[in-house]
Order: sequence, then C-alpha cells, then structure tokens
Amino acid sequence: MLRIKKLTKRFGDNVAVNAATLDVDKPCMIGIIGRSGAGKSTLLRMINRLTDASAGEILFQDRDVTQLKGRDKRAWQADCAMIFQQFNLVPRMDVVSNVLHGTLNRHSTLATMFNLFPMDEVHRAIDILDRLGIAEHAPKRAEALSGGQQQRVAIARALMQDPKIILADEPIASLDPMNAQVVMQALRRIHEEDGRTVVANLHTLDTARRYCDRVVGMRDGRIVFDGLPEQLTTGVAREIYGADASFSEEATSTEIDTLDATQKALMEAEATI
Amino acid sequence: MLRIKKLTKRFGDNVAVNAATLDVDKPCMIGIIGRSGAGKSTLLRMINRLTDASAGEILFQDRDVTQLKGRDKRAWQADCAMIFQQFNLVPRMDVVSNVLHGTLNRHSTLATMFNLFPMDEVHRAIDILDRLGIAEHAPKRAEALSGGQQQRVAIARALMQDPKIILADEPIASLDPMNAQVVMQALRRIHEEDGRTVVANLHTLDTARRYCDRVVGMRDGRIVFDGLPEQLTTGVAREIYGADASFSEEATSTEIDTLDATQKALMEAEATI
Amino acid sequence: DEISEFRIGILGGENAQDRLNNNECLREYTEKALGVETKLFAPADYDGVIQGLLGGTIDMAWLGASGYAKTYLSDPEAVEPVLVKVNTDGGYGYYSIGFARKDSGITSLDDMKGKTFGFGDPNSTSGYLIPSIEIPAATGATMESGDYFGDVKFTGGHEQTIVAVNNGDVDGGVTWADGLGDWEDGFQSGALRRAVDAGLVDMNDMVMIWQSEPIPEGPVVIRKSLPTEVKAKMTKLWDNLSEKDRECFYGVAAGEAKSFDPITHDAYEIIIEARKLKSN
Amino acid sequence: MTDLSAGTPGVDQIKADYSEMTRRKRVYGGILLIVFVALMAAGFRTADDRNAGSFVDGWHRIFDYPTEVLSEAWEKIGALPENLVTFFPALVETLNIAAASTLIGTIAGTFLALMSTRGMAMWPALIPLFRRIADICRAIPEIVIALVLIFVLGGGPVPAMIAIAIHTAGALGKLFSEVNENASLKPVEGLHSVGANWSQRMYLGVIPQVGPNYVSYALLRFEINIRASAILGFVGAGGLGYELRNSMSWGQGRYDQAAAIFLLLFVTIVVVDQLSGLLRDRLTHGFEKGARA
Amino acid sequence: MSTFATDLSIDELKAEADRLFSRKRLVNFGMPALMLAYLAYVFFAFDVAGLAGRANWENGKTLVADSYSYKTHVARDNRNGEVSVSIEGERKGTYPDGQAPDWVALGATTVIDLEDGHVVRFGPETVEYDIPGYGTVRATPTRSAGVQPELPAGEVPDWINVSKNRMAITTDAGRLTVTRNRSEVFRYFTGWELFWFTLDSPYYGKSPSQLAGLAASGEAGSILNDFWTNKMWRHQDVAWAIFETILMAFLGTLGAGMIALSMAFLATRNFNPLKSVRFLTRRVFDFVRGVDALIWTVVLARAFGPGPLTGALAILVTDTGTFGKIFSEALENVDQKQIEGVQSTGANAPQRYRFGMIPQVTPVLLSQLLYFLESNTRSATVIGAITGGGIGLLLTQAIITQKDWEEVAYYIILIILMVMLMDWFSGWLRRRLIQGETSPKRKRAKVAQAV
Ligand SMILES: Nc1ncnc2c1ncn2[C@@H]1O[C@H](COP(=O)(O)OP(=O)(O)OP(=O)(O)O)[C@@H](O)[C@H]1O
Ligand SMILES: Nc1ncnc2c1ncn2[C@@H]1O[C@H](COP(=O)(O)OP(=O)(O)OP(=O)(O)O)[C@@H](O)[C@H]1O
Ligand SMILES: [Mg+2]
Ligand SMILES: [Mg+2]
Ligand SMILES: O=P([O-])([O-])[O-]
Repeated sequence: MLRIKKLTKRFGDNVAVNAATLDVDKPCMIGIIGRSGAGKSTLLRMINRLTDASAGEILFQDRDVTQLKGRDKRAWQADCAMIFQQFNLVPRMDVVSNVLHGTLNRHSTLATMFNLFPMDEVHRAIDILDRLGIAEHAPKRAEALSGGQQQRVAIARALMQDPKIILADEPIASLDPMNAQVVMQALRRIHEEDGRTVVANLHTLDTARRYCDRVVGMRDGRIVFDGLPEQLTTGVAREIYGADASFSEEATSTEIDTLDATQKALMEAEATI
Repeated sequence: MLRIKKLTKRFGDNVAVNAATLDVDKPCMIGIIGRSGAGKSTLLRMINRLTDASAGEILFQDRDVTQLKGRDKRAWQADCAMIFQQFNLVPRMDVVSNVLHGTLNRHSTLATMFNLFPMDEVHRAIDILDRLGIAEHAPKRAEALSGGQQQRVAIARALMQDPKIILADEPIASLDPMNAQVVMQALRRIHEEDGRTVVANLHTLDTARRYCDRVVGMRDGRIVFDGLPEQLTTGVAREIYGADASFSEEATSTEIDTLDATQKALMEAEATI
Repeated sequence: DEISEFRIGILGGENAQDRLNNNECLREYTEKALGVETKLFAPADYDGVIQGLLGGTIDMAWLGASGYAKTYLSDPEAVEPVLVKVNTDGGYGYYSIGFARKDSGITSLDDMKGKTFGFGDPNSTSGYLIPSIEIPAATGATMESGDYFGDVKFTGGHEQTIVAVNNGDVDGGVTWADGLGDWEDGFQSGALRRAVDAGLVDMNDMVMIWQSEPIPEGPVVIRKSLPTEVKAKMTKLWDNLSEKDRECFYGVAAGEAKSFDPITHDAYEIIIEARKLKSN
Repeated sequence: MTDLSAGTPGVDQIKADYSEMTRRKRVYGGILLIVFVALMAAGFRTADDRNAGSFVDGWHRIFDYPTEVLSEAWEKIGALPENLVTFFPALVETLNIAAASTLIGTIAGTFLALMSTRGMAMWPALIPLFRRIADICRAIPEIVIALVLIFVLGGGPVPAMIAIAIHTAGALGKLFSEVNENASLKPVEGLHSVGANWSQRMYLGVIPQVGPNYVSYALLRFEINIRASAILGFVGAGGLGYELRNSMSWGQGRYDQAAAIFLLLFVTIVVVDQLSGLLRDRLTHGFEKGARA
Repeated sequence: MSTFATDLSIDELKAEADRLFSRKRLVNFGMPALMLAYLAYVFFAFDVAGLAGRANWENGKTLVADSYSYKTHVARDNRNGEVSVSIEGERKGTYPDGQAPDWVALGATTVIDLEDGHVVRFGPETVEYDIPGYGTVRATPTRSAGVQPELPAGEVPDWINVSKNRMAITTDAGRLTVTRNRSEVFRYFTGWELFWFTLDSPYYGKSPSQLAGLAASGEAGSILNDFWTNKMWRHQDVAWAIFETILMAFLGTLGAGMIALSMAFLATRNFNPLKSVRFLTRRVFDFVRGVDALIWTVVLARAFGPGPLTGALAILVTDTGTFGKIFSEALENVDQKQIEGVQSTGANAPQRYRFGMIPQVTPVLLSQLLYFLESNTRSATVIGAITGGGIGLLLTQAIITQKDWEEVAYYIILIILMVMLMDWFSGWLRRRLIQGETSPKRKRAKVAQAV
C-alpha cells in the first residue's frame, strides 16, 4: 500500500530525514517515536507533500507520490489527511466550517470563495463531529474550544477528507493527559472501525505501546527501529533516544495511571525553575 | 501586640470577613487556612490597610490601625510587610531596586525619582539577599528569576522594611514543591532568628502544621478554629474546609513526599481541562 | 458644443456661507439664462478659485487684478476678462492702505524701519503685489526681511492683517479701501470698514502710514473655451444686473457700486508686468 | 467543559439549527454587501455632484499641476541648493514645533492616562472626568485650537505648538491608558503594601512596565506631529507650511521654492518615519527579549 | 536557571551595585535635564516671553464673551435720520421697518434703554448718553465740523475715546459710537439669538409649547422649514457641511482600504516573490503617505476643482499609502499554521488564501479601517478648511472673518460632537463586526500601534 524508499530531506547541510525506508502493506496504526529533531515531522510532511523530498520515493498503491504536481498533488493531499500538534484550525471560523475545509479539494474555487458548501456535506460534517462527541459545539468558533476539542475538530476535518491515510504529527503533545487519552482513543477507533491507516508521531513510548500496532523509531533522520510494540525494550528506547543509563522511560510519560509520583513532581519542579 | 476585634469586611451583600477576632500577644508564626473564598486574603489585606475594613478594629500596640490616614497609614504599611502569592515585584527592574522599594516610605518622592537611595541601604539590601541565598542575582531583572527566587526577593523587600509583622498571602501557592519548601523555610527562619511575627495564609494543611506555631482556620469569613497545629485533626479540617467524609487531606498537599500520585494527576487533569 | 452645468467661483474675504447667500440670486439668474444647472463655489483662498479656472472646473469668477494676472501668466488661453465693477463715482480703482497702531508712535513708512511689516494674501493686489513694488520705491530698499523692515510676513488675508496690526503682532500692514469717506469709519468700503462694522477695531486707535496709487479693480473673468453664446449671455447678465435687480447687484458687488461695465485684457497689462517682476 | 454534559440536543436538532444559522448568515452577508456597495456608489455620486469638476473629466488632468511645478523647478534647478538653505530655518521651526508639542503632549498624556486608568488613578471617582477630557482634547482638530489661539496670541509657532500639544495629550492619553490597562497591577499593589505614596507607585510600579510602549507611541506621534505642524503653517502658524503655502499660492514664478520646501518636508518626514520605525522596532523587540530572558 | 554559585563575593557584588546605581542616577538626572534644556531652548527660540507680552487678552475675552452672547445694533444714519435695529448688525437680522425690541422707543427722538440707568437718546441733532455716576455725554455730529462732544467736566476716562471725527464710549451696559455719518449703540445679551427662527419668521419668539401647539395644528412642516432655512444660522448648510465632511472621510477611507488591499499583496513577501516589484510598491506607499493629504488636496484641486470629491480623493491617496503599509505588514505576519492546515487538505491557492488567510487578516484590516474612519473625519475637517468645503471651511472662514464667535463656538461644538460620534460609531462597528475577539485589549493596542 504505502512504500517509502530511501526518502531523504536536506535543509542546507542538515539532513533532516536520511534515506528512510518503510513498507506498510495493510492498514494499521503506526507510531513514530524519536526525540526532538529526529525528523519525525519532516517525514510526515513529505508524505503529505507539504514539504518536498530531496531524494527517494513515496509510493502509494504503486504511484510515486513525490512526483505529483498541481491538481494531482492536491488530490493526493486530500487522500492523505494530516493532523497537527497545534491543530492548525482556522480559529475564527466555526467548527463545522473548519470540518468542511476537508472537502475543499472536491469543490470549485468559486463556490468555496463564497463559503457555499452543499447542505448534505454540512450534515455529514455534523455527523462526524457527533461520532467524535463534539457535535454540540458545531456552531461555535474553533478558538472557543478547549485543546482536546480542537484536536477532535482537526480529526473531524481529516475524516471529512475521507482519506486513505491519516497522518498525525504529535497530535497529543499540546494536550493534557485526559484530553490526550480521548484524542488517541478517537484515532484508534477510526483505525479500527474504518480500517484506515494511521501514522502518528508520538513523543512518549507508552502511548505508542498502548495504541499502535507497529512502532517506528527515528534518530538523527534515520529509521533505527521498526517493529512491534512489545519489541520496544528499554534498551531499544535508550538507543532511539540516545540516552545514557540514567534514562528512565517514565520521564516521557503522560499516561494518567503510570505516573511515578515523586519522579513527576521532581520533573515539574525542574520545569518551573 | 496585635489584636483584631470583630473585624468585618463587606463587599456589597457579600461578607468576606465576618467579625474576626484574633489576639497575638507574643511574636509567633501563624498560619491561616481555609478554602478559597474563606476571607484569608481579605483579612491580611485589611491588616496591611490595602483594603479598608467595614467594621471592627485592628490594634497594634494599642493603636487602632484601621483609623490611620495618609502618611500615618503609609508608615503603618511600612511596619507591616506583605508578601503576595504572585510576588508583586516590579518585573522590569533589577533585584536590588526591588528590595530597596521596601524603604520607599522613608524617602521622598523626588529622591526615589532620581534613585537617590543611600549607599548603605543598597549594601544592606545585598546583605539581605545574601541571607536569603540569592545575592548573586542582585543586578538581574526580577522577571529573569524563577518563581522561588522572585518570592525570596519579595521576602527580602519585606525584610528591608524592617517590619514588626510580616504578612504572607499564600506565599507558596504559585511555587512548585521544591521552591515552596525553600520559601517556607526562609519565612520560618526569619521568624525564629529575628523574632518577627509572621502571619501566612496557606492553602495546605500540612504546610501549616509543619511550619506554624499556631493555626487559624477560616470558613465563610469567620474564624472557626484557632489553636495549635496538633489540635488540627482531620475532623476539624473537614469542618474548616466544609468537606464531607470523602475529604482527603492529601488532596490539598504540596509537600513533596506526601503526594498520592493518582489523586494529584487527576487534580491536575481537572485543572487544565 | 453644449454645456451641462455652469460653475461660478467666489473669492474669499467674507464668510463662505455669506458669500454663497449673497450670490444666490446670481445663480438663479444664470440658471434661467443658460438653462443648465448652476453651482457656486467658495474656496478658502484666492488660489482655490484660480486653480479652478485653470483646471476648467470653474467657468466664471470675479478675480482680483493680481489673481487675473496669475491666471493669465499660467495659461493665457484659460480665461478672458469681460467686466469690471465701477464705483459710484464712476471710477474703477481702489487703494492699498498702509496702517499702524496710533500708540506705537508710527506715523509713516520711515518710522517702520526695522519693524515688522505684514502683507496679506500673496495673490492679493492691494495686500501684496502693489505695495511690494511701490513701498520699495518709496523706501529705496527691498522688501526682504532685515533689509529695510525688520521682518516681513504674510498674514494670509486682509482680515488677518488688520487683526495682526491691532494685536501688535506686526507693527504695520497693508490692506484695501476705496479711499472714499472718513478714516474714522474705516472709509466707505474695504477691509477696514468691515472690521470697524464688526466692532473689531476702533479706527481712532489706528493711523494711516501709506497709500498707494489707484489700483484697477479686478475683472470678472470667464473661461475662454466656453461656447461664444454662453459667454455672451453671461456677460450680458452681469452687465445688466445693476439695472435688473439692485438688491442682487448689491450682494454680488459686495456693497454700493454703480454697475459692472465691460473691460478688456489691456487694462491689466500693467499689473501683469508688475507680477512678472515679482516672480523670480 | 467536558462533553459529558447531560441533555445535549440531538444531532438532527444540531443540523437543523446549523443549517438555519448558515442560511441566516448568508442572507445577512448578502444584505451587508449590497448596503455597502450602495453606500459607496451613492456617496461617490453625491461627492462627484457637489464637486466643481467631475471625476470623469478630471482624472486625466491629475498630473497637470505636478507637471507645472516640476517643470519650473527643473528649469531653475540651479537655485535648488540656495532655496534649500533659505528654507532650512523654517524646517527647524517646524521640527521644533513638533518636538516640543510631542514632549509636552506626552507628559500631559501620561498624566491623563494615569488619572483615567482603573487601579492607578489618584482619584478613582474622577476617572470618567479625565477620560472625557482626553476624548475632547482628541476630538478637536488641531486647526481649530490653532486658529483660535492665533486670534489671541498672534501668528507664530506657539499657537501651533499648544494646539498640537493639546491634541497629542488627548490622543496619547487614550493610547497610554490602554497600555496601562494591560499593565499588571501587582507591582503597584506590592509597592502600596510597603507604604509607597501615589507618585512612587506610579513612577516605580507602572512607568517601568509601560515605558517602552509609551516611548514607541510618542515617537509615532512625533511623526504625525511633524505633518500637523506643517499643516498648521498653512493657516499662519509659521514654519515650513507657511513658506510652502506662500510659494504655492503665488504659483508660477515661485514653484521652484515650493518644490524645494516640499522636498525638505518630504525628506524630513521619510527620514523621521524610518528612524522612529527602527527605534520603535528596537524598543518592542528589546522588550520581548527582556521578557524572555 | 537554578542557583549555581558565581565567583563574586558579597563585597564585589556591593561594588557592582554601587556602579549600577551611579549609572542609574546619571540616567535619572540626565533625561529630565535634557528635556528641560530642550524646553528652555524652545522657550527662547519661540520667544514665549515676548509672546506673552504681545498676547491680546482682550481678544480672548471678546472671543469668549461673544461665543455665548450676541449684540443688538441700534444705528442712526446721521445723513437722513433713519434708525434701524438689527441683531449682530446684519441685514438678515434687521427688524422690519418701524419695529424694534421693547427697550428701543422709536420716534423723533429714539430712546434706547440700556438698563441700570443707562439711557441713550438719538435726537434730531444731538446724541445723548446718560451714564450713572458720571453724567450725561452729548455729541453733535455734523458733516462740516465733525463730532462735537460735550463731556462732564474733569479728566476723560479711558473708556471714552474721543477724536475730532469720532467718539466711542464703552460701558458695561453697552457701547456707543458716534461718527459724522452714523451713530450706533450696541447692547449685549446672553444667548444665541435667532438660533431657531429669524425675525421674519412668524415663529420668532414663540415658546416651545406654543410651537408644539402650532405643530399639532398642522404647521409642523412650515415650522421645520423656517428653522431649516434660518438665514442667520443656516442649519441646512451646516448640516450639509457636516455631511460633506463625513462623506469625504467615508469615501476616502473605504476607497483607500479597497485599493490598498489589492496593492498590499504586491508588497508582501509571501505573495509576491519579485523583490523589485515589492520594493517599488513599498516606495509608492511611502511616497503617497509622506506627501500629506493637504498637499494632495492642493495638487488634485487643479484637476477636480473645489469640493468634497477632491477632499475624498486626497484622503484616499494618502491613506492608500498608510493602509498599504499596515495591510502588507498584516499579510506578512499571518499565522502560517492555519494556511498549512488548509493546505494539507489539498486546497488550491485561492482556497488557501480564502480560508487560511482572510479570516486572520479581516479583523486587523477592519479595525484599522474603522479607526481611520474616525481620524479621517478630523483630517476631512482640515482639508475642507483649505479647499474642499464642509464644516472645516465654514469654521475657518468664521474664524478668519472674526466676528461671529458664536458661530465659531457652534461649529466647534458640532465638530467635536461629530468626531466623538464617529469615534463611538467606529468603535461600535468594530465590536459588532469583529465579535468574539479573544483579547480585545491586545488587538486594540495593535491597532493603536499602527496609527
Ligand atoms: N523548514 C526547515 N528549515 C530548516 N531546517 C528544518 C526545517 N524543518 C525542520 N528542520 C530541521 O530538520 C530536523 C528535523 O526536524 P523535525 O521537525 O522533522 O524533527 P521532529 O522529530 O519532528 O522534532 P520535534 O519533536 O521537535 O517536532 C531538525 O534538525 C530541524 O531543525
Ligand atoms: N475586591 C473585591 N470585591 C468584591 N468581592 C471580593 C473582593 N475581594 C474579595 N471578595 C470576595 O470576598 C470573599 C473572600 O475573598 P478572599 O480573597 O479573602 O478569600 P481567600 O480566602 O483569600 O480565597 P483564595 O484562597 O481564593 O485566595 C470572596 O467571596 C470574594 O469573592
Ligand atoms: Mg515535529
Ligand atoms: Mg486569597
Ligand atoms: O486683490 P485684492 O482684491 O486683494 O486687492
């Protein structure tokens, strides 16, 4: 289905993604982990074609996505929804309108200029919102919603695209643990119920372990691990994160139940000082 | 020394402090506890004359403080230092200047305009900062310091006033556990070493128990408890906090070692949602 | 060639709305005579009307002599003079009057040496052009600040000059008067008379320090490119106004006068020369 | 804020409501657009009608006047340096009017702002009074005050300076009080608690917070005031505007002077604009850096 | 950021603090000193001291007094003996022949009662003025011998100004001037006389309740008409003038907004990759902004003549520069995240702008536009004063001709009200159109920054 071959991205001298190769042959939920700057975002952005690759190929159903231009490229983007850490909604527009943006690719420019979306799509948007449990916020402005709700609007926008793949770039990084859980569960449910492939950048191991079928580890632009969640031992994690022996996995945790209290408190103390 | 008689403060229909009576006859460290809205802040602000009382008296060495006006009132404020939850420093000014503000009452406006603080006061300010362990930050801007350091600057400013009483309104509420400990210890030390009376609003029982000689409990503007820390049983605490049997003392704790992990995490989750 | 509207410009010197009101009857007559919509415009200063005539947005106006000269020098093909106001005594001249405060002790131009002198509007004949030529001839020095006078200023207009002198803001200034009647009244007509009537100055407090040669009254001009027939109609209308409607004539002529009589460009050659002289 | 709230309306209801809202929005939007277009068109027609010349007849003549001025100025290009020197003192006067009035207006505006901000005002009861004073100072165009003052004080730079200072005080008073509203009252309260008097609280607690913004606004005002002082010259307040009006009004024969004065004025405005832009940038930028540190 | 030890000892810290404080003191003394020095320089450069001496406070008093009072002229033409009574000495305020207010008794000898014992008599030959506490002043104006005053014995007080041909007496009760041709009495009253109706209107002098009664009986239209066409105060013209002023501001501002918006894209990095075009557009903005609206008025007056259109176009040209600058900055500062979000769904360029950018910049643009609407009302007043028309022209002319200060006061009040109204209106519209502002204060501050 999705095959990434020696995909590389250079920013000047800096190689953000270095000959990444990945093969996804059936719909599954993939978590990409790695520390900051490892190239996770760049990889996803290349798949969505928000960023052009420097070298390599991305094949989707045997078509090279990296070569697409203009209309074809936009059609691919419509097939491959993206969810961002900062939600990237239009805060001043209402929730339904934001969700409807997922259909932009299907409509003529003129109709969209005047915000004229067909009514049945409006209804479908509300259905999707309902599925994500936020239908009652439909007429509100996006900016009036909490972070977790906004992220669900973003997911709704993605679903509105009716995409073949959903890419999620640290979808829960700016959310608190409770909202994070809601959002991750929504993504998982979408994968399970609709059978869509979900690729999510995650910055915590336990989230990856808990929700993903497959985990990919990146370090310095390279894919250094690709396997089942169970294979992700502390040793492997240390390698991915390039940490020394003092590395404690929980330091990255945001799961509600697995917190080690003292550890957490100390961490926070550090953060606020 | 300090005698408060039937002190009352009304905000419209709302009685924030209701006939509070308190007698402090020798320097000690008093903790005032009570849930949000109980009237703790209002009480301290009335003592410092930041807020005018509606009725009642505050006698300090047999002089009625509530009747003071203009210069006398400011002189009393100089005698009665206040420490705030949010530090209330001048963020864009350097630390020494902030500490020197403690002497403003002694200087003319004109002198302060031209920064004509006597040099020995500048040196005393640095000595005080040194005593609180933050002398090396003296030339930095206050805003460049961490919360705990800023609160210590605030304490230094209070000490600079050479006050008879120090009032502290939830001095550690916006600090993380580590800094909270440093600040409370500093206050305790000041009380012990200088023999000054310290009155501190606290929002956690265990802090009050640990650092205070005497604990006052407020509820709905009334003083409902006044006794030794040891007398503060869970039953009494429940009454002060108006909580039912599900009340768990630790829910209010900020002490590093007594945290119940799940409880805390949930609380935080709630707070951020 | 047809015109779709006719626009008459009115010079400053009086309240804008008063000017419009005084000329309202003229507007109505014009509308009747030409059969097109007629509008009055009263820009703030002399230049406003002149620019309108040059740009073809104003068709007819009663200019000062210097103003006409400016129009002519900018574009000789823009307008032609057709009529001039004739005074009750049959002449068509007035004077530039130099004056000062009595208590300043100034009684003549000689006393003005080293003092501050005030002109009016740069485009005024009596308030600038003529005195700026005749006074240097009398004093034998230029009008540059610091040469004969200590300082030479433009106050902006006749009214401002009078106030400036009265206030001691300038020591002496020039404005216009018809030279008839008494000094105490501020003459029969002119800027001084208006100020007296308004209770603004008491002429007992003022002295005259200088008077110019007679200045030709400014012409009523009409745009050359208008259809001949329109020009003829309008000329006739103004020409006959004094007989046709005395009240209206009084308003348009801004006071008592005999009538508007025909005049040609030649009468202003001398002013044009004077103005050329002042352009560096 | 959770979604668990009971009694949520059914999805169908939401759909109906939302469709209704969308329709209403479209109708309102359409009406608004029509009203706006109609207003613009009607306004333009009225203005065109009440103007001496019409837009259609005049637009091809817009370069007549500049051409006339520039061609004469070009002919007499040799006189330019001399003209520039001649009118330089007038430029200095204009700049002085602007600078002095900005300075005085800033001081007065600071006072007005402190007096009309909740939590800072010395007499809280008088806040509305000081607000209205600022509003009125701001609402009167400078030219009105200047003309009245010229009547009393005579022509020259002082009436202009006073007029601009009054307007500046009003304008800055409003802007400053908005800045003040964003300032934290915590330091003020802190200073209050040590027994500082009002002026000490303002000087130490408020001014350091708002200072950079104040300076930035004052600089902006300085730019505006240079123009204002040049304009007031047109009505007799001296400076470059006075010279410019005299030479423009005389017209042909002195257009070289007009061009020289205009050049001086324009260059000054652009230079001050750029400099103050740079300075303001630095101020706000430096401010942010300070906050981050 | 935690407290790591530095190698500075306490004494070194103190020395450092000493230096810090001396530096601060230098600044604290230096800044005010500089300001004072500059103000002192300006004081001398502008000759403020001399000005204070020259200032004519009498004028100030006249102005203030006149702005809330009016005078009635009783004038006798000494050549033909006719007496006329007029308000403010204006033709349109003249009482019809044979009529006069009740303090003037017309007749062979006209008796004018100025109250408090002050009485002026215009006799066939002689003018008499009884001044309580001084005596009676007589003057006989003749063509040949001038004005012959007869004053009570003693020194002539300074409120009497006599010369051969003229006598002027100014008292608190009024003013008398006698010249050879004319004798005239001014009596001052408080109020804005004839504000509602002129003397020739049948409604002059009627009380509000009388007027209400008449209005009820079907004369409302004619009452309104008489008020509207009042020749003295010209309410109709004033209303038109105000309208013209607002019209100039409205057309100029919104026209500039539309032009600037389309041009701003040219000056923006994210929409126009051509550096040269960007540079050029920006310089055009700078130029039209730098040349003030007033200069544009003068330039455009040649092409369009006097009138509101010229004023509107002048505002339009200047503000195109200002808006161009502000808008292009707003466009450059858009939050890229939103655009990216829309882009990731496969939206094309126009759609990205429509949804990613327009919602972001609209509030900024709109609030700028509305803010300028108010400030341009003021500019339009000034521009009108120079050439355009409108209330500005009325005002400056009234000030320059310096007689009707009550009209000046009227216009000033109207202008202030107009500007405040526009301020309120634009604020109201801003709140309505940009509803749900997350932080109104921050936005307002931003707006202000641009002005
Ligand atoms: N637009 C860009 N221009 C230049 N360098 C970039 C750009 N975007 C990313 N990089 C660089 O590429 C590298 C990989 O960045 P990327 O954002 O993909 O990392 P990441 O794994 O998503 O990290 P994070 O967890 O911080 O989001 C980094 O070194 C980053 O500095
Ligand atoms: N300035 C004020 N105006 C009106 N009501 C006030 C004001 N300040 C305090 N109150 C009210 O008085 C009551 C007591 O407030 P206070 O701040 O003293 O409580 P507190 O015990 O300090 O609570 P917290 O722990 O939240 O600081 C509250 O109901 C509060 O709403
Ligand atoms: Mg990333
Ligand atoms: Mg409190
Ligand atoms: O040109 P004037 O009418 O002002 O002499």
